[in-house]
Amino acid sequence: MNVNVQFFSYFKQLTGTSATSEALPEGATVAELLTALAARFPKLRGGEKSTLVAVGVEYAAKDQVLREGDEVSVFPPVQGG
Amino acid sequence: MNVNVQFFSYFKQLTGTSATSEALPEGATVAELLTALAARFPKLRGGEKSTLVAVGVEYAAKDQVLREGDEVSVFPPVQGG
Amino acid sequence: MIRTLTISPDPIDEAALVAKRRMSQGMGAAVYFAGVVREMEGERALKGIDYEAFRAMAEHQFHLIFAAMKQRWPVESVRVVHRIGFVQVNEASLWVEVIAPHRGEAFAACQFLIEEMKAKVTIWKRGIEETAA
Amino acid sequence: MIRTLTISPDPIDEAALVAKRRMSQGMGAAVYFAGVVREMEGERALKGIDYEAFRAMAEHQFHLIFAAMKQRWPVESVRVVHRIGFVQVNEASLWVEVIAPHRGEAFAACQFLIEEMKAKVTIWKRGIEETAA
Repeated sequence: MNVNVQFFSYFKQLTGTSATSEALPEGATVAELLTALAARFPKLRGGEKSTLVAVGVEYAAKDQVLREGDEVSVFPPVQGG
Repeated sequence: MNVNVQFFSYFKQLTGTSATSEALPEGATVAELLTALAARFPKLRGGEKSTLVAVGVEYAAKDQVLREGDEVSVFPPVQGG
Repeated sequence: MIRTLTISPDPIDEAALVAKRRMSQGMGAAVYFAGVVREMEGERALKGIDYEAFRAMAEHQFHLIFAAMKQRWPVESVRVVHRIGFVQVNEASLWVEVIAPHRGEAFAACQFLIEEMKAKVTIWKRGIEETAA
Repeated sequence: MIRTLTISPDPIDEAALVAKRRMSQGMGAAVYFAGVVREMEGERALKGIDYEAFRAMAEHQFHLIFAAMKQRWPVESVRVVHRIGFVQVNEASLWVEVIAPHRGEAFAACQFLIEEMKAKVTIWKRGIEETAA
């Protein structure tokens, strides 16, 4: 299956892109997506603990199972205000 | 000695006046002034615990010694805001 | 610390006060409080509140509170306006602005000021009932 | 509870926002917070901050926070304005108004909103240095 991924804040600089898509096995979790992304974008490695993930407009836990066509957002801690 | 006394808030209604003066023995304290005022203005009696006193613009404790000509203010708890 | 205190019967023009804000480039937080007269006090319907002040002492006590704020927080500026006389329901009787480098300081100092004011500043209120002449 | 949220690159006209306040006769407290861009961030002199938002999620997360406020406090109205894009030093990036019956509720709800926002709302900042082009 494929999921769409967008990056925010300095994750766009680390990856060199604002959006990509990732092919994953059925039943893959957010954690597996992050592992796949870290393989493609080595500068993302090491920051996993402070990496936040959303599916659509909701925060997603690392064990959340992804589905075909999910719109996933990957970003560092937020800093509004 | 004489001290000048002004009342605020509903103490003006209780005493029927906004200001008076009181003759006291030399060395009299705030507590003694309040006793003298309660004798003259019976409606002040019973409220001593929540009665606040200032000399000039500073709060005064009940054992503060008064002096000739002091400007004393006597009032219930404040309620600004 | 800049201290601006106004005790006055005039209506409080909050928009104009906000428009006059001055804060230096090191300041990151401005906290405001507007205290507004409510319709009900206990079971009584009010048309407003009449505020009486022992003004010289009220000013002195406000300045003692400002001095205590300066001791505790890096506040750059405090502005306080308190109305006296009759204040109609739905109008502000108190307006406070506190400017500090950070949010936590500004909120803490603003709340401290209001709490100390309610304990020490010589202002009293008297509810004016709806049915009064 | 009335909820008004604006996420926009336009400067925040605080005086105009205050002038538009609506509060019912049962409300006694209005608390405001203005977050202003500071000159220094760490050791760097800034000319401003660039704010980026994942807007759809930011709006959704703000509304979740508003719903949590409504659960906890009798807030009548909350208004939030957050700027995005470049915000110059000494200009406001965030403005919040909370209206409640009493002071304690309004202060608590306002601080809750800001703290939750800083944890959950998808907005990021990037300091723009004084020397940058």
